[in-house]
Amino acid sequence: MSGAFLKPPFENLERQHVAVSFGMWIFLGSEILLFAGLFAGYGVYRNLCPDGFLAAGRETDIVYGTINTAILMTSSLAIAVAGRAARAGFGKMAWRLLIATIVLGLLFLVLKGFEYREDIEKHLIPGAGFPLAQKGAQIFFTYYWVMTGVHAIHVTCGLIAVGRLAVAGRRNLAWLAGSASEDATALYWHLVDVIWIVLYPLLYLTGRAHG
Amino acid sequence: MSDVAHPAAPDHPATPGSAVPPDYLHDGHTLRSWLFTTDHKRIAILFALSITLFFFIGAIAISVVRLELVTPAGDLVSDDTYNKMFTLHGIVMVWFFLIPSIPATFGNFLLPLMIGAKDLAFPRINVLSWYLYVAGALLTVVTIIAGGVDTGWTFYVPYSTMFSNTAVLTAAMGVFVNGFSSVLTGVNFIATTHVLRAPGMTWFRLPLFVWAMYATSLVMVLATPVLAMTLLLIVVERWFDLPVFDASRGGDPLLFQHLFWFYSHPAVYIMVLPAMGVASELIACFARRRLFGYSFMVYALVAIAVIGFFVWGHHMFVSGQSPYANVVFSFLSFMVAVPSAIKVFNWTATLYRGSIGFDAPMLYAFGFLGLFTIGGLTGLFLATVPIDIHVTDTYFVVAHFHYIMVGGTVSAFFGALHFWWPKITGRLYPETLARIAAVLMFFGFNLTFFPQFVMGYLGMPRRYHVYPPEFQIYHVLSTSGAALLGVAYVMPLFYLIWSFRWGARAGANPWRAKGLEWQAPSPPPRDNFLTPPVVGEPYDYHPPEGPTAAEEQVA
Amino acid sequence: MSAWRTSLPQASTAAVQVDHAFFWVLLISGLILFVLLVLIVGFVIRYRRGSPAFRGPLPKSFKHELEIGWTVATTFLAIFIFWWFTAGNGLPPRAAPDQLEVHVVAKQWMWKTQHPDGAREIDALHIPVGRQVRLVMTSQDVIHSFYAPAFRLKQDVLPGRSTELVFTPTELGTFELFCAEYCGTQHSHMKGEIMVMTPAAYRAWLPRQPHGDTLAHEGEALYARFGCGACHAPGSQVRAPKLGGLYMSTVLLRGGASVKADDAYLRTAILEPRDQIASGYDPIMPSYGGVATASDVEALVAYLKTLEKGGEP
Amino acid sequence: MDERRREIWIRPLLTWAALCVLLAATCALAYVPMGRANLAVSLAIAAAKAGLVGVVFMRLFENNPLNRLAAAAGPIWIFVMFLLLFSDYATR
Repeated sequence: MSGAFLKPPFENLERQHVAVSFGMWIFLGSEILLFAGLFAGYGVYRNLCPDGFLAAGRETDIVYGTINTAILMTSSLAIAVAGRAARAGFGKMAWRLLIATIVLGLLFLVLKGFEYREDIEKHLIPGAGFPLAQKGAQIFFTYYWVMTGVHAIHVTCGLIAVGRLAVAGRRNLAWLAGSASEDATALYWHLVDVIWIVLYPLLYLTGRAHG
Repeated sequence: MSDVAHPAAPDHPATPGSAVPPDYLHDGHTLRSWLFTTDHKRIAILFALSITLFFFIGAIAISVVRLELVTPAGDLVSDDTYNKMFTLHGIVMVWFFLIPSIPATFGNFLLPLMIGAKDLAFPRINVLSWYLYVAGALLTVVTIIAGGVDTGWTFYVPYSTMFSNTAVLTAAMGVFVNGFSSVLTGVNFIATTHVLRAPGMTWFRLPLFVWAMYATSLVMVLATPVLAMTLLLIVVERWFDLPVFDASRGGDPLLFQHLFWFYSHPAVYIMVLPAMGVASELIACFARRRLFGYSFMVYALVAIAVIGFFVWGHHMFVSGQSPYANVVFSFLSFMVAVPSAIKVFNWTATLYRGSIGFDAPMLYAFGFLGLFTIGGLTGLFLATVPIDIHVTDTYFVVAHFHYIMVGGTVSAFFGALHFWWPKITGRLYPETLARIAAVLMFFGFNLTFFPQFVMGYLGMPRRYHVYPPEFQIYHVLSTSGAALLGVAYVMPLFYLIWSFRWGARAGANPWRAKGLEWQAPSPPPRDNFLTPPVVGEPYDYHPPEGPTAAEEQVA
Repeated sequence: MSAWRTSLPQASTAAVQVDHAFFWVLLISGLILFVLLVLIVGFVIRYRRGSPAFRGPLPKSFKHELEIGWTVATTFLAIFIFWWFTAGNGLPPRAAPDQLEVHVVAKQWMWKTQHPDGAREIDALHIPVGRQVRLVMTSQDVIHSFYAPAFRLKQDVLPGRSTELVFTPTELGTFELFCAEYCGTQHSHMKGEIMVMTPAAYRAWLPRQPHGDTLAHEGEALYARFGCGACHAPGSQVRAPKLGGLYMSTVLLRGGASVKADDAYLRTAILEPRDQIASGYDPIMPSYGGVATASDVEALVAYLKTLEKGGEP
Repeated sequence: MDERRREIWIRPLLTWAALCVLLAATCALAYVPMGRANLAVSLAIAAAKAGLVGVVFMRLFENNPLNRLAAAAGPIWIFVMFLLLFSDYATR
């Protein structure tokens, strides 16, 4: 059965698994540095304009932010258990959990959309009509839009990857357990969750205790 | 085993009873078989063709610049055109030639062969990486068609975000997309080196070229995404008018420079580490000598890659960065000089008691050694804060980085091209012509760039369309050197194409070199090796212990 | 073809230092290059293929001692050069008591300078020899760089921030001024001249200038034009901080922090008034970011610096 | 639910519960005025959460050590980046 999952240039399945998960980890390292470019700017400006950042931080919607954090954490749980189930031979359960992951991911994006609409109604887009006057408040919101936007693109890519697993796994439940793709996709999805876990305090918890 | 010539292996040593697989060049002749290939060797060829095209685009741009500078007045092209030309030269040469030059071509072709693997770990990602390069390259072509961009390759804000009215967006997006090509190549190389080494190929038996690729990949994977994000922020500020670096809205233009150089200084090592790997292979082979201090060479490569991340601030000594940060970055910059110096010493020591041949690849390697040394030593001037304050943003800096990136990397690129040409095509190039080109390149290069050190120290600022007439003699020398250099670059184009069709057949190992790639046929078949390669000690050109037969006689 | 430049005047104290450092680093790196060249050429000749030279294995002592030796030596040399030329000279010089402060505003593509008494120049700077000069520079648009090769001085000029150059000219004459940071289409035309004069000639030159106003006077006029007094004047209906004696005093901020009212603070207070709000006042002042140009802000700051305590505007 | 199924669920589910507790804690602590410590606390909790996801969900300690090396690279490089970046901003 292992032959079906083996791809050139590998000669045994175990080596291929090691390569795919290691390759994905290296890629995740690269992804972390992608966000590091944003964290650096956020850190510098938070240091240069603390008041603006604290004031602007209070304007984000903590309810959406917190619910979305919980949703992504739960989806992470779902795909983590899906992998364990697939490897233990519970293909059907693994497949259902993948669907759950997709549903939660979509829910995240939908809520994010509602949140964006609310932000736009509150004129929280830097430029004319922006409600806060403190220096740096507009820059906070630039980072808010870019960070959440880039993250949303990652969620979308993750959803496509998980969707691909679900489609392929539906036809062949054993494939989920044997293919290295499941592991790599799950790692990617977890990273999307980890990034959000870091974004959450930066964007939603900032300035809540002040003013 | 002493230095005895291997009997030249036949092109296709057919084992009885089995059909010989076709070599990779003849494994399918349709366009489709090339564009949808997953063979690392074919992808290397695709990359080689595309970067050659861009090399000539970049060369044409700089020809306009050098011709303009023959006279101190701005009489050949307008200032606007001049600015667009040096910008185009920088963007194309850095991102579409130098960064992929050795890794994406020779790295792609040789890494699996050198470690005894059939292919890279992720062949489909490898071809995706070429398509991303093409996408980025197309955006650059769109930029040129749209009238060009005039920000300089550094895209400094606020000029690029608020003042330039040229095609900054497509240029930045082109570099952004191309960045992912680097990242994917890097991921592929690191994973391949870890998991696909042939049995017996331990870490300290890897050829230094493989180590160099590994160190380069590390930089590609960890530095490139920061550049990608920085360019994205430029797009956000320019296109959506959201404040990021705009000082009038609380932003800090220096933050851009920090983020930009966080990538772009290590990027210099993306360009030069592979060249160091190539030089190590060539010098050991043509000196017929085990590489001196192999393990130090490895540590030095990794040290350069890592310390290279800590020195970016030396590009910003006059930028308004804190003077204390200047001192910190100055110190770290001096530290990165140490492993670079060790490498030069070890190459020199490798020549000791060697048996040195002067084939064209070795001439290029000597060129690399000399030019890289000068480039490296002038780095000491730039790491010294008071001197840097005077010479930064002058032709001194221009000369310094061209000595590293052109003198070093391009010399090594041509050395590699000649050395592995027989492996890639199965043919030998014409030796005499190649030697002439190599020597011409060395002299042309020095004539072009040495005068730039002098005029830089005398105060000639860079990126100047018109300049004080007292500098004219230096510019005339420089331009005439560039003409020689141009001839030296075009010559190989002709004789290599000629040899591809009419050159003598090479055999598997024309140089009697010791790397695993020479155990495969030339050109190699799809799966590289006909029989599993035999792994020995690296650079086993000369016995490490014990006297040779000749010495025993002397005793 | 005109004269060929082969040397650069040493027109400031910094120039002597830089040339001194340059000479020594050149000597050290030249020696290293020379030794390497001798070794490489020597080996190439002696060990060319087919020569009768001895080619046995390396002596045992050769290996590690040599490698460790040159690693340590290179490290020490690098640290030594760093310590010698950067550690001591990397930081800006101390201010002299008779320092001459000149304000420089860069814009695409010209240099505007203004002397303390108001003398203004474009693409030129006259300074007396032997007296320490402090240039306070800012840009109205993109990043420029003030580069005077004869003084071996360079400093980027940034929008929204001021940067400084402190130097002492030591030689009489006319010297080049370049913009060294690429700043757009006519970057290479953004040049000027620095005229170093005797102190007497400088004193004679000053009053003959298209004498604008002193920076502080100009600031006073702007103070009136922008109507700052409507709120900041002592008898005003609106409660706003008093400005007399504000410079270099300690300001209590809302929230308990305190800050020293230096140049940067005053500049921010005009451009971004809601950034740091003085304790006890409402954040009602509008930003003058889009109203006052970079040179206006410099003038206003210069004016505020002249106000004594109690000597309210 | 048989024994094997429970085994699959138990560790991830406990981790998820811990993540939820941490989320509630960080959200509540954000409203407690602690001055500059607010940021430190919320980032420390974020790091703990990220660590839990990494170790349990991403099985960082069950797979080969190579993956841990790759996982460490990102945070280490971010640390260096901030250290040198603030060598400028903190002394300007």
